[in-house]
Order: sequence, then C-alpha cells, then structure tokens
Amino acid sequence: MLLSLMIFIPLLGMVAVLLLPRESEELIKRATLLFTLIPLALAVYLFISYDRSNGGTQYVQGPVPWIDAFNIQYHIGIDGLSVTLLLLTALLGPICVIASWRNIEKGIKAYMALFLLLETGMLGFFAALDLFLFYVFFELTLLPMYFLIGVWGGPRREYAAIKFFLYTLFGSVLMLVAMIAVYLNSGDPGARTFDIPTLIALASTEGHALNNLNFQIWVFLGFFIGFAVKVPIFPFHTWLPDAHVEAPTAISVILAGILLKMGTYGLVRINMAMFPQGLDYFTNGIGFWGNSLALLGFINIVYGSFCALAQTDFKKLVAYSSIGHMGFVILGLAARNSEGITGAILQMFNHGVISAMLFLLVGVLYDRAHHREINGFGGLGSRMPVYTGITTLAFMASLGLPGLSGFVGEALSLLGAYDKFKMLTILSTIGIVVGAAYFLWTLQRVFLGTLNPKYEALPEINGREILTLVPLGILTIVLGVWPNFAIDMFRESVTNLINLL
Amino acid sequence: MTLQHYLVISAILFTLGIFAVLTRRNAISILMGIELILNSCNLNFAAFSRFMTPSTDISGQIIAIFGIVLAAAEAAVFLAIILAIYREFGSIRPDEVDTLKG
Amino acid sequence: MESLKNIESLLYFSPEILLVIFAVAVVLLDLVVKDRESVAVAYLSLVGCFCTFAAVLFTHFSFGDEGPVSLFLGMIQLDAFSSFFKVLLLLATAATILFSLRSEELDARLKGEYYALLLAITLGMFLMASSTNLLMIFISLETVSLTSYILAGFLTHSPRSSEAAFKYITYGAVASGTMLFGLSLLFGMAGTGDLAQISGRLTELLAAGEIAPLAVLIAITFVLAGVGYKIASVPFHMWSPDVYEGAPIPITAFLSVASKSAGFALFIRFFYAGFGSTELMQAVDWPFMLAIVSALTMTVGNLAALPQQNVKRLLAYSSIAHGGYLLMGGVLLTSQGIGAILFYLVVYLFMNLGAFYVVVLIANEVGSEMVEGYRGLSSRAPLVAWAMVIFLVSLAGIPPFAGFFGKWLLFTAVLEQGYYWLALVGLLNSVVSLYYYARIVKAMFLEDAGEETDSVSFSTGTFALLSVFVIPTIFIGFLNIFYTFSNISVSVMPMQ
Amino acid sequence: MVVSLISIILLCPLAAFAIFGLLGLANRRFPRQDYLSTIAMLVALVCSFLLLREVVPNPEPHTVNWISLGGVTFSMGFYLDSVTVIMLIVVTLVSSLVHIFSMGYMHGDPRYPRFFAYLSLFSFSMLFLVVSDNLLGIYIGWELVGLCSYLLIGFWFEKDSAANACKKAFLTTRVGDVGMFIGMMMLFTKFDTLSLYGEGGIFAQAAAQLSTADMVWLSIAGVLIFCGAIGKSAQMPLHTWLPDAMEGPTPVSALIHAATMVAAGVYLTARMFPILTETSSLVIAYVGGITALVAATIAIVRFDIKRVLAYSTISQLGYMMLAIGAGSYVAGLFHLTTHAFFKALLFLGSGSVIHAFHAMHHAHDDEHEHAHEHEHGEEHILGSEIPPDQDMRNMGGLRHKMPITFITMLIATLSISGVPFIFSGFWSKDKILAGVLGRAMEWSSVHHYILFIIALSAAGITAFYMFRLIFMTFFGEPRNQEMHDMAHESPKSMTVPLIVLAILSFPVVNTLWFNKDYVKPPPQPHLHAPQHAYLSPDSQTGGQGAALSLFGVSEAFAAEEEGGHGTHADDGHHGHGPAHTIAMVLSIIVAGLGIFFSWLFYHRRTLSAESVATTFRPIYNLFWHKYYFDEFYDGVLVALTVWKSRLFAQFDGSVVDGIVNGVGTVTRDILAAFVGIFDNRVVDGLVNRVAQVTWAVGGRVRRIQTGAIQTYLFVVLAGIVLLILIFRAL
Repeated sequence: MLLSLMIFIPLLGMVAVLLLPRESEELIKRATLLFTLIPLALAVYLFISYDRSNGGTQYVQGPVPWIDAFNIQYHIGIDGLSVTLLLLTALLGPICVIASWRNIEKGIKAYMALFLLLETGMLGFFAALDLFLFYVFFELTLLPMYFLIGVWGGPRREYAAIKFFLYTLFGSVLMLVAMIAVYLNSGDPGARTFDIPTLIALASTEGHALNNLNFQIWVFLGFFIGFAVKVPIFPFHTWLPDAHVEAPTAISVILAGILLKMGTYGLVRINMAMFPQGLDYFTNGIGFWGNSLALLGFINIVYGSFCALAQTDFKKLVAYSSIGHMGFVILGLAARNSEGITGAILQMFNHGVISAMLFLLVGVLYDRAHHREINGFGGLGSRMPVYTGITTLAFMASLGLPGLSGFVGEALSLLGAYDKFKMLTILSTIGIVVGAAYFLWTLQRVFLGTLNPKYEALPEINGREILTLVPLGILTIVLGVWPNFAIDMFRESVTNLINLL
Repeated sequence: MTLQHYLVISAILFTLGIFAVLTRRNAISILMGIELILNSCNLNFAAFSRFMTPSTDISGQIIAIFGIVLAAAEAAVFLAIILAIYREFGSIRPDEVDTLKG
Repeated sequence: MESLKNIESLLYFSPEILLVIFAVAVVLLDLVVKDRESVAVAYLSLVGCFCTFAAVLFTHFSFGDEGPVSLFLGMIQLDAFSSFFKVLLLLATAATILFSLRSEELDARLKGEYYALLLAITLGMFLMASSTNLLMIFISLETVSLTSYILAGFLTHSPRSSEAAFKYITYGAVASGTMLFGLSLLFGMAGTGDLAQISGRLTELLAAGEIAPLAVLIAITFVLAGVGYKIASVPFHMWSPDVYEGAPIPITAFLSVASKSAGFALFIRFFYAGFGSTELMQAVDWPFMLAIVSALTMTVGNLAALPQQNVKRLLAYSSIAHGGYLLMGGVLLTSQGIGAILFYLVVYLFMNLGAFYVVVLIANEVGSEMVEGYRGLSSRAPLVAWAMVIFLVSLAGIPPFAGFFGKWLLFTAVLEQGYYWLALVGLLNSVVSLYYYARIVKAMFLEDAGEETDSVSFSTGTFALLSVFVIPTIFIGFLNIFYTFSNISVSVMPMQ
Repeated sequence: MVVSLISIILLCPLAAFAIFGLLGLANRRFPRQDYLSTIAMLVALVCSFLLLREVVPNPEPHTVNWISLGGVTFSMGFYLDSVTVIMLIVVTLVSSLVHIFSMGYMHGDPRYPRFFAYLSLFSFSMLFLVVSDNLLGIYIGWELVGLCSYLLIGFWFEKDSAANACKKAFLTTRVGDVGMFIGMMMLFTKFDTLSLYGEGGIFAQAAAQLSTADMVWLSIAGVLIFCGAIGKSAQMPLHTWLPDAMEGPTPVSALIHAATMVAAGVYLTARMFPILTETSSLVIAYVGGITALVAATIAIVRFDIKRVLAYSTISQLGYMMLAIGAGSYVAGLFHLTTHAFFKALLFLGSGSVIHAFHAMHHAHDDEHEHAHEHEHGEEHILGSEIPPDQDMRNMGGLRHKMPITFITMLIATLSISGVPFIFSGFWSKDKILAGVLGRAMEWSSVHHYILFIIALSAAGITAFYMFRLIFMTFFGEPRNQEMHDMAHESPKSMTVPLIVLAILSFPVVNTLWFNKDYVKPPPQPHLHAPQHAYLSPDSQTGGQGAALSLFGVSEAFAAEEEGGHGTHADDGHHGHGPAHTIAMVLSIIVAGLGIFFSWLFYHRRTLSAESVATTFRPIYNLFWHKYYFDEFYDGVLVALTVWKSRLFAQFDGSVVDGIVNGVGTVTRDILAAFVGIFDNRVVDGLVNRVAQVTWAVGGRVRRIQTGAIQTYLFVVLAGIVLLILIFRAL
C-alpha cells in the first residue's frame, strides 16, 4: 500500500496542480514541491525499513487482477535494487522542482503537472513486478519527457524532443514484440502470465518453453535493444546529446539521473534475471557474441569519453560523459559476478547523483551567462569560488576520484569485468584517463586562467542553487567513503540474481 | 446458347466497361462504362441462375433485377454529381478534376 | 440453422425499422419546421439513434443472445457479432450528428436531408454487418455507397466537396462493379447466394476438381476489390485521401470510422463464412494475400502521411494505416485475431472521432485545416490541445492510452500465429506514424501562434462532447469488460 | 591503542580540512585556518612519535569491512610496521614544518586559508596512503594526493602556466595510475582480495600458492603497479610533469613534490616488494637508474633554482627506485627518509631565497600587471623563460645577506652530495650503491654492472650541480645588484623550519635506520633460488644454492642488507664486504670530483661552463632541452595536428589554440575530433539518413496520388491483376 501510495501521489499531485488556477504560480510550485516531498519521505522510510538481510521483494502489493483477458495484474514490490533507485528518483524529484523554481518562465502549471506525471511513471517503473505494468510505466515517461523537452527546451528543442521520442519508441516496440513472445510462451492459453517473478521461475524451469537458448537469445535481443536505446548504448546513443543540450536543466537532471537508469535497471531486472541463457550467450566470453555485451560496454566507455573530449558545449560534454559512464554499468553487468553487478548498480546510483549535480551546475552557469560554450569562459574560479568548489567536487566524483562515489562503482565494475574480459577491461581503462582529461581540461578552460573580463560581475551561486546541490554532494561523499551504505541494500538481491545466472 | 456464350459476352462487356472507365475523357462516358460493368454482372447472374441452379431457384435473376435498380440509382446520383462538377469546374473531363491530390 | 420467414423476422428487424421510421420522420419534420436555424431535426435523429440503440439491445438480449438467428429466409443474421457492430455504428452516427450540429462548414438549409441520409447510411451499415447472402451484401454495400457519395458532396458550393463526391462515386462504382462481378462468379460456381453454403459448395467442387482454383482466386480477388475499397486497403485505397479531404469534416470522421467498421464487419463475415474452409485456403492462400495487403496498407498509409500538411488528409492516411493494422487481425483465422479487430475498432472509434472532432473545432474557430493552423494552440486552447494530444498519442499506440491496448491485442494475436515479420512491420510502422502525429503536437505545443494569440473559448457542451471521447480513450484499455465484449462477439464466427 | 592513535593522526588534518570546506560552502571563512591546520599537524606529529613504541615484529592489520559483496569483501585497514611509523613521522614532520614555513611564506595571499585547507587535505591523504594495509586504500590515498597536488600546483590558477601545469600533473600521473589499477585487477582476479597483509592477504597467498608458472603474469602485474609509481614519482618517461609542477607555491614543492607525495611511488614499490619478481625488479631498477642519470644531467644546465631542485628530486627518486629494484629495500627507504628531509630543506631554502627576492621583484616589475600579486611572470611551458626571482643568474653572494638560509642549504647540499660520514645523505646513498654493486656482482650477466655505473655517475653529477647551485646562489659577487640590495633574511616562521630540517640532515637523528632489527626487508618468496642464491649465506662460497625456505630468504636478505653496510657491529654479516668497501670508496671519490669540478667551474672559474657548453654543443643541447621529451610529445602532436586540420578542416582552430603538451593532447585532438565527427556524421547521420529515406519514400508514395481518378482506377486494376498473377504463381 505504501508503495502504491508513493507511486500515485505524484499523479494525485498532477490532478491537484491542474485544478489550481494558472495565475497562482507560487502556489503551483509549492504544491508540486509538496507532492514530490511526500514520495521522498516515503522512499526514505522504505529505504530505512527495508529488510537488508533478505534480498527478496518486499512491500509487495498484489497481484491484483487487472486485465483478466491477458492475466495482467497490478503487482508491485521492491527489492534492494529497486529501493535504491526509488530513493534516487524520489530525491531528484524535489531537487528538480527547486531547480525549476525560477527558470521556467512560461506555462509553469503544465510543466509541473507533466513533471509529476513523469515522476509517477519513473517510480512505478522501478516498482513494477508485472511485465505489462512495467512496460506501461516505461512508456508513461515518454510523453511527459517529449513535452518537457519540446516545450521548455532550447532552440533546437523540437528536433531533440522528437528524436528522443522516436528513438525510444523504436526501442520499445522491439521490446514489445519480445514481451509478447515471452507472454505467449509462458504457458498454454489461459495459463499465460506477465508476472515477473513467475516468469523468472518459469525461465529456469527445465523443459519449459521459456527455458530455451534460442528463444532466450532472441527475446534477450528484443528487450536489450529497447533498454539499450534508453541507456543509451552505442550506436543508439545519438538522441542523448541532443536531448540533453536542449532540455531545461531540471529535465536534463531527470534524463541523466533516472531515465538512463531505467534502461540499465531493465537490463538487470528483465534481461539478466529472466533470460540467463540469453545473457550467457552474450557474455560467456566465447567468440564474438560471447564478448558482445562487454564490447558494447567498452565502446560506450571509450567512445563516450572521446566524444566528450571533443565537445565545446559544456552540457554536451556532460551528456557524452554520461554515455561513457553508462559503459561501466554495461561492462559490470556483462561480468555477471558479484563485483561486476554490484559495481554496475552502484555506478547506476552514483551516476544518477553525480550527473544530476553536473547538469545542475551547468544550469547555474547557463542561467547567468546564457551560453554554455566552454571556451567562452575563463578564470571563473576567482569570481565564483563556491561554485568552483562544488563543480570541482562533482568533476572529481565523475572522473572517478577515490573517496568520492564515482570511483567505487567504476572500480568494482572493472574489477568484476577483468575476471572475464581481460583485454576489453584493460582497454576500457583508457576511459579513466580520458575522463580525467576532459574534466580537467574543462575545469581549466572555465575556471582557471585569467578571468574573462565579460564575467567580472557574474554573481556567485545562490542559496537555492546550493540547496539543490548539497544533498547530492553529501551523497557523493558518503557513498564514496562508505559504499556499504548503499551496497547493504542490494547485496542480498545481487546474490539472488547471481544464483539465477 | 450455352453458359459459355453468356460468360464470354459478359466478360467482353466487363472489359469494355473497364476500358471505357480507364480511357474516356468524359464523365458521361465513364458512367456508361460503369453501366457496362454492372450489366455484365447482371448478365452473369441471370445466366448462372439459368444454367447452374435448379429452375425453381431464381435468386440469380432476383439479384440481377436488384442490380438493375441499383445501377439506375447509381446513374442518378452520378449524373447529379456530374452536374455539380460542371457547375464548379466548368468541365466534366475527369482529368481536369484533380485539385485534391498528394 | 432454420431461417425465419419474412413476417416473423420483422420483430428481430426492429432496429433497422426504427432507423427507417426516423429517417422518414426527420424529412417530415424538416418540412414542418420553418426556422432554418432550428436544431430540432438533429435532435430528432439523435433520438432516433437512441431508440435504435435500445432496439438493438432489446433484440440482442431477447433473441440474439442465445445464438445466431437467421432472418428473412437467410438474408441477414442476428448475432452477437452484428449487435456489436450495430452499437458501434450507432455511436459513430450519434457522434457524427453532434459534430454536424457544431460544424459551421455544413449548410444549415439542407439539414433535413442530411440527417435523414445519415440515418439511411447507418441502416445500410447495419445490413452490411448482418448480411449473410450475396444479394444482401450487394444491396447493403450499395446503400452505404450511394448515400456516402451524396454526403461527401454535400457542400454544394465547395469544389473540393464536389470533386470528392465525383471521385468517390467513380471509384466506388467501379470497385463495387468489380466486386459484383466477383460475386456473380461465386454465385455461378456455388449455385447459391448463401454465404454458409458457398463455403461448403466451393470446397466440394474444388475437391472434385470441377472448378479451377484460378476461378476461385479471381472471384476472391474481385470481391477483395470491393471490400478493400470499403476499408481503404492498398491498392484500393486511393479514393480515400481525396474524399476525406474534400468531404465535410463530420462526414470524413464518419466515413473513416463507421464506413470502415462496417467494411470490416462485411470483410470478416464474408471471408470467414464464405472462404473459411481449409481446402479453399489451400487452393487460394487468401490469408497470405491479406497479410501482404495489410503490410502494404499500413506502410503506404504511414509513409504517405509523413509529408501531409492538411490535417484531414493526414488523418485520412492515418486511417488507411489503421486499416492495415486491423487487417492483420483478419489474417490469422483465430478468434483472438477477430476479437482484436473488434476491440481495436472500438478504440479507434473513440480516438479517431475525437481527433476529427478537434479538427471540426479548430476549423470552426481558426478556419484552417492545415497543420500551421494548429500553431500555438496549447496556449490558445489548452484543453482542446491536450485532448488532441491524447487522441494522437493513442492513435500512435503509446501506453497508457487505449490505442496501445488495441495494438497490443492485434500484435499478440499476430505473434501468437507466428507472423513475426508482419508484427515487426506493424510495429515499425507505428514508430513512423508517431512522427507525423507528433508534427501536429509540435505545431500545437512547440511553435508559436504568430500574431494570433487570443485564447479561443469553447462552450461547455463542446468540452462535454470532447470528454466523451477523451475518457474512453484513456480508460478503455484498463477495463476488462471491453475485452470480454469483443471476445463474446466473435464467438459466433466459424473458425477453422 | 594503535588504532586510536592512527585515527587521531588521520582525523586531525581531515577535520581541519572539513571545517574549511563546510564554511566555504556557506561562503564564509574560518579566520585562523593556518593555526588550525598547523596544530592539527603537530598533534598528528606527536601521535606519530607515540606510535614508535607500538611497533611489533609481525604486526596484524587492523581492518574493517569497507565493501562487502556476496562473496568478496574489500576491507580497509591500518597496517603498522616500522616502515609505516617512519613514513608517518617523515610526513607529519615535514608537513608540520611546511605549515609553519607557509605561515610566513604565504602571508598576504588572498587565498591564504584555502592554502592551508589544501595542505591539510594533502596531509590526510598522504597519511592514509601510508597506513593503508591494502592496495585499494593505497590507491585511494594515491589518487587523493594527486588531487591535492593538482589543487596546489594550480593554486595560483590565474596563471596560465600554473593551470597548464596542474592539469598536466594530474593527467600524467593518471596514466600511470591506470597501469596501477590494471595491476590491481590482475592481483584481485588471482587472489580475490586486495588486502596485502594478514591471513588471506595477497602476500600470504602469494607465498603459499604461486609457482613458477605464475611468474609471467606476476611480473606483468608488478610492472603495472610500478607504473603507478612511475607516474607519481616522476620516473621516466612520465617525469615531465614534475618540473612544471614547480608552478605551485614553493612550500608545496617542498612538501608534495620533494618530500612526500613523489616518494609515495617509492613507498608503494617497497610495499609491493614481497611480490616483485626477478623481471619486475629489473625493470624497476633500470627505470630508476636511467631516470636518476638523465634527470641529473638535465639539472646541470638549469638556471631556475626550483627546476634544478625538481630535476634533482627526479634523479634522487630514480635512485630510490634503483635501490628497491636491486633488492636493497632498506637502502631505498632509508634514502627516501633522508632525502625527504634534505630535499624539503633545499626547497624551503630556495623558497626563502625567492621570498627574499620576491618583494623586490614585485615592487620593481611593473610590466607584470596581473590579477594576482603572486604572479611570477609568464613562464613558457618549456621553461625557456625563467621568472627573475628564481633565476640563479640573478643571484650570487647571498651568503652574507641570508646566513641562516645559506648555512642550512649548505648542510642539505653536503648531505645530498654524499659528503662522507657526518651527513645522512652519505649513508643512505652509500647503502644504495653498495646494494646495487652487490646485486650486480651476483647477477649472472655482467652487463648489470651498468646499473652501478649509472648510480655512481648520477652521484657525481648530483654533487656537481648541487654545488653549482650553492656557488651560483650564495657565493661570488652579486650579479644583479639591485635585486641583491633588496634581499633580506626571511622571518622566523620560515627560518625555524629550515633549522629543524638542517638538524634532521645529520645521521644522528636517523638512527632507526642503523638498527637492523627495526627495519627489515620483507621476504620475497617467489624470487627463485637460482637467481638469488647470492642472498644466502652459502652463496659466498660460490654455491648456487638450493631453493630456500621462506624464512631462510628473509633472514639472509636482512643479513645482506645490513651486512652490506659494514659500519655496525653485525654478527650476521659476512656478506659483501668488498662490494661495500668498493662502493663507499668510489662514492666518496665521485662526490669529491663533483664538488671539485663545481668549484672549478662556478667558484674559481678556472674552467668556463660556457666554453665547455660550446665544445660539447650537442650534448649541451640535449641536456638543455631535457632530452627533448616535451618536444617529442609536442612534436608528435603538432605533426598530427596539421594532418588532422587538413582532414577535419571544419573542426575549428580553437582546439589547436588550446594545445598543451603531452600525449594526452594527441589523443584529445585527433581521436576526440575524429570520434566527435564520426558520431555526428556517421552514427547520427545513419539514423538521419534512415529518416530521410523514409520521408522521401513518403514523398514518392504521395506522388502516386496524382489527383486524377483514372489513375486511381488504373491502380485498382493493376492491383487486382498483380494479386491474381502473384497468387496464381504461388
């Protein structure tokens, strides 16, 4: 019940916001903030009260019959992985609302309503235990995102929004085919199911139609492409830089912080757990296909990093860096051992936090200077010391400085992956150096050197902006110093997952 | 006269009708082509009814009669529409009525 | 199954009779009412729809519920399937009447005939949905066609409307002529006009080698021309963009929904009852033919819709594409396939009529049917704009809207039969379709209105009607009853 | 007790930093960050001394689980042995002194509090590195000191040269770090842990499990981990960042880039000593040796006082590496300690000199109008321009003006030059030379003597250039009278640390190293007996002995180490007396020669440096251009850039403008540009292309719809015919 409440409170908030008069903007913002804070409170409660020693799903609600004709059920519940990502989602919610406080000039009502809808979609996605429900929530995020980018975005927003939409839809129709295939093979007519736990059990039942290598390979591919677009994995990534660059700050934060995670979460929840044989085919290290997943991870890392290095747009740089960082997740998942998977999950969470910080920081600068050209700044370090300090923290976390959270996920992913894919992992470490290179180079061009006289009067970061950054910064440090804080949550879940493989 | 004779004639009528519909540059001629097509069908029905069904079953002839009625109705509507076309376009050449396209 | 005689049948025929009565009444009332601005005739026809609806329910639950009843010596059949379509068609008719009331495009002076014609066309469609005899099929088809030619050309001083009517009738006459020729061949081969018997006879004759498969193929293809023209499937679709663009918007809406539904009713009954035997399918692999036609239809419809600037025309192509999706269900020879078609038709009714209603509203207020006319609508008329978004997104098949569930059913059925390629074509098409739907959304939300920035206000009635379409579009997919409903309706179809 | 003391040592500087950080976030300043930091360091220093008594012979690590996964656990913990304690003392001591020195040196800087905050953070990180019992902890500290180094080199970030230098430092060391990380991955894959000590630690497992077959990968892993040290300790070929790092404030140079952080590489290598194989040891020895010689030769021709010291540091670090590679574990660490003190002293002394000149330089140098008062003038990356206050050609005769600075620096110079017996540097260096010679004698092939020759030459050159520095700075006539007049002795806060460090340059205070029981080399279980028979007591009798027991090796090795020294009563010592004696004699000779020539060139001026330079122009150029390392990195870069700019003409010149040196730039320009364009053109292009084609097909389909009804009808007819034909054929 608690979980349902958490998922649907933003939806309720959307209705409430829609009922408020368009003119009372402050009220709308406050209401939205309230309706995002409640899920946060619930998420924190869930996070605390989640039984860490038991990796199974908890707070299960359902299965409640929903669409009988297809045995579709309303079935939600959380395991360690979900609860971590739910916390991240719920945390970024209010942060984004605060970050949007002054930046959204037109149609604040519609913006906030869409944002709340988006939050429901994201929260529901991470809690869904029914494949159909899972898909519905997955798609539910599409439309608000399209509008949030398309209406409130930058100059090329239309292009970016439709590109995002089409790419994701392309991926998700393939996923849909795979999903229907799974459903049809789950049993005789009348006994078919979408229930994820049941399907996972069936898929490992000897002799069941789902427990068939060939079938699993194809279905794995279908789901994989769907999620790969979201992650994004090369070569499905080109929507991301455009979407990020055009989206307003808060939406970039959500995009990088949560939506990308939906892809990797799906990979873990569906591709890994449900199709272990398919996964094995792509990650057993034998031949081309056996290395393909790790290869994609490697390409993502190196390719994303080099692309980031070539960027002169601050936001695009951060966007490409996201691609690079998600590569570590893929690499870690491909390793299929506890280090790799834990690293990947940790990297998911950490990237959510760090990239959120980075996008917020870019937004702060953009709000002041109204451009994001890295070479157009210079020497801001002396003008905005606090801003510089926080940016340095975020950069260092992102480039994987030990002691900050980014390192742990990266290191664990690599350690896990090295066990299986020695050469690819070694090559992937290029990403570490390049990652340092582009961040430091950016730091130099924006903050170091002599102050660009144009920006002598640039105001320092203000309290509201710091407020959005501080919780993330604290998380970055806490998780860097004490990663068990997060790992405790999903250690058992990962163990369960590995037992399935 | 066997069934084949009727069928051949009907086929010729049908083909002529189609030919007229495709090639005539006058809406009235097209209408006539359509009438040919419909009549070929009627002929078929009547002939099949005569040769293929028991003599008590006259459903084919009935269909043919309905066909004639409907053909007449269609002709009426067609002519009315041709009038409207002539009023709006000043021509009843079908290839000149092509503002809607793409 | 014993057929009822003519007089006995009349009670079962009450919905159709009511339609006729009201059509006449509307004409008479029109003569009586002097006030040209009066909406009495429209409301009378609405009452007619309502009464017919009641009659449909009555006949269905009194007689048809227990199993199919054959009427008028086997001319038509009363069963769950036909009742389903009748309800659907009545909804479409009622909606069209309401649209017409609000459409400023239609000429007020001619309203009496207009509504009478609408009721008449509904009658024709009722017959299409229930006929089981070649004669009845032809008559009903022609009834629908003739009235729709007139309705398409109803705008007397609009060249576009006249052109639409001209093209429609020329095309329709040739297509139905071709179909009639095919029907005559069938009749000749089987020696009977009864669909159920045709199947058996043809099977026997084929087995005995008395007729050539080629003859059956020709007959089937000719019939397909007529049916394909009704449901606007490639290559018999070409009339529809022009007609949809030229016809008055309510009529376009009606044609795209009701005419197509009736066409599918006819198609399903014809192919399943008439050609459904295994031997026939061995001789002529019509399911495969339909699969190709279906793939072509959705692809052509979607691709041609991409560059359209006129929203009506764009929706015309979109409706062609939807015909393609629907045809997928017909390929399968399973009750799931048919059930999916029926469910999708319900969904399609709401979302497509909704979209056309918005087009009517915008045409009234902005005076434009072009995509540019929709610019900045989000700020000028936000509710209407959002409603349009819901319809379009649902048409594109994105959850959680009903269109998704409709597609879901179709694709599940297709995949279940192993037509992976067809499902993939369909899904990729739905991605393409998003692109042109999004163009309208883009115009409404992402582009500025230019100099015209006044907000447009609509009456409460408008919003009420709009919500009649919006609410089902959002919720139908979540309600079990519709799935059950469509599945029950299918249960009467003979399946191999 | 141990844990709490170490915790205090770590927490003190961390707290000092945290207070600054929290206040900084609130945009406020802690008024007395300097006192806070300094006191924190002093407390840590006291605790470090207290720890001296806590050292036990076979310590167990004190660990907690840091990351626990299903099957694997990564623990964090402290490991306290004699080396740890000594390192702790060195770090806290030098750090405290640098703190005190900075209170004078950095006085008046607008970012004064921040400087101390960074110093605190650095101290914490360095101490963390030192006490960590596992590779992960070491790596964490390793990267954190890198960060601090970055922040401190770029402390005056308004200077472009500083901004470049800090980035270069971070990136160059990160290249090495990646190697180290790969090495860690290899070890982890094998041992499932990254803990070094204790049961189940890498060393215990390695001793128990590894066989000859494992030597190949273990060698690779060893070399890879050493890569980290190459980066951090500025060994060839990743040494170029260290001279540039002199852009940072001089106290930073003393603390980070001379005494502690750069020595961390040596410390790491020493920590990994038990798993170094024959091959990896050799690689380490050669890298160290070549670095020692090359850097020393470069130092001869520098005029920037800080750069001379920087190259000297590189050279000395190479020395230490050489020692450890040659198996002289104790000697390497001993030299690390002594070097920390005298090199810190030299840097602080140079800082004192710069400080003396600086006030004047600032007062008179109006042409440098920069945002920051500490602007030291534009120095080109390649060092062709030297800030006047660091240029030794402007100095001379300062010994009267700055007596304390002069005397303390002289002591340090004597120490580094290896002047016998009374200076600590002599003992440590001598020990290295003895170790290397001893090793060379035992190595099967003769050519490893080259290591000894290298070491010896480096020692001589060191003596030469260090005295060159002293002569040019403190002796002779003032070359720039105006500057000379302005110079003055530094304030007490700066001279007191100098004096303390000078005292530390005498061997008395380094007694711990002479106690052979206190610091013992750890065993190297898998160095196979045949190659290392010389270590065993039997080997003197020429026996290529049988495989040794673990215990035997360690005992023997310890005996060799201490025995080689020969200055203490040592009952276990029979070993390489001859080797040691030879080494000592030779080292005294080369040091003497070096000082003598230096005196001839730069004091007596009987020989002219210029004429020698002219005579040996090519060699001089080689030295002057630092063996063209920077030019090589740059040259490759430029050539490729030209090629690139033709290839990707539209990729704007801004990238070229932003060129810094280093291989990093090559990749940045070429690969990144290519990848960026690839992404835009190919991947995105492909997708857009699909969209275009779809659209175009849409246009075509649309064109069929001509508007002429008869065309439509024709399509119907054609469609029917086609369908019939197709299905007829089926």
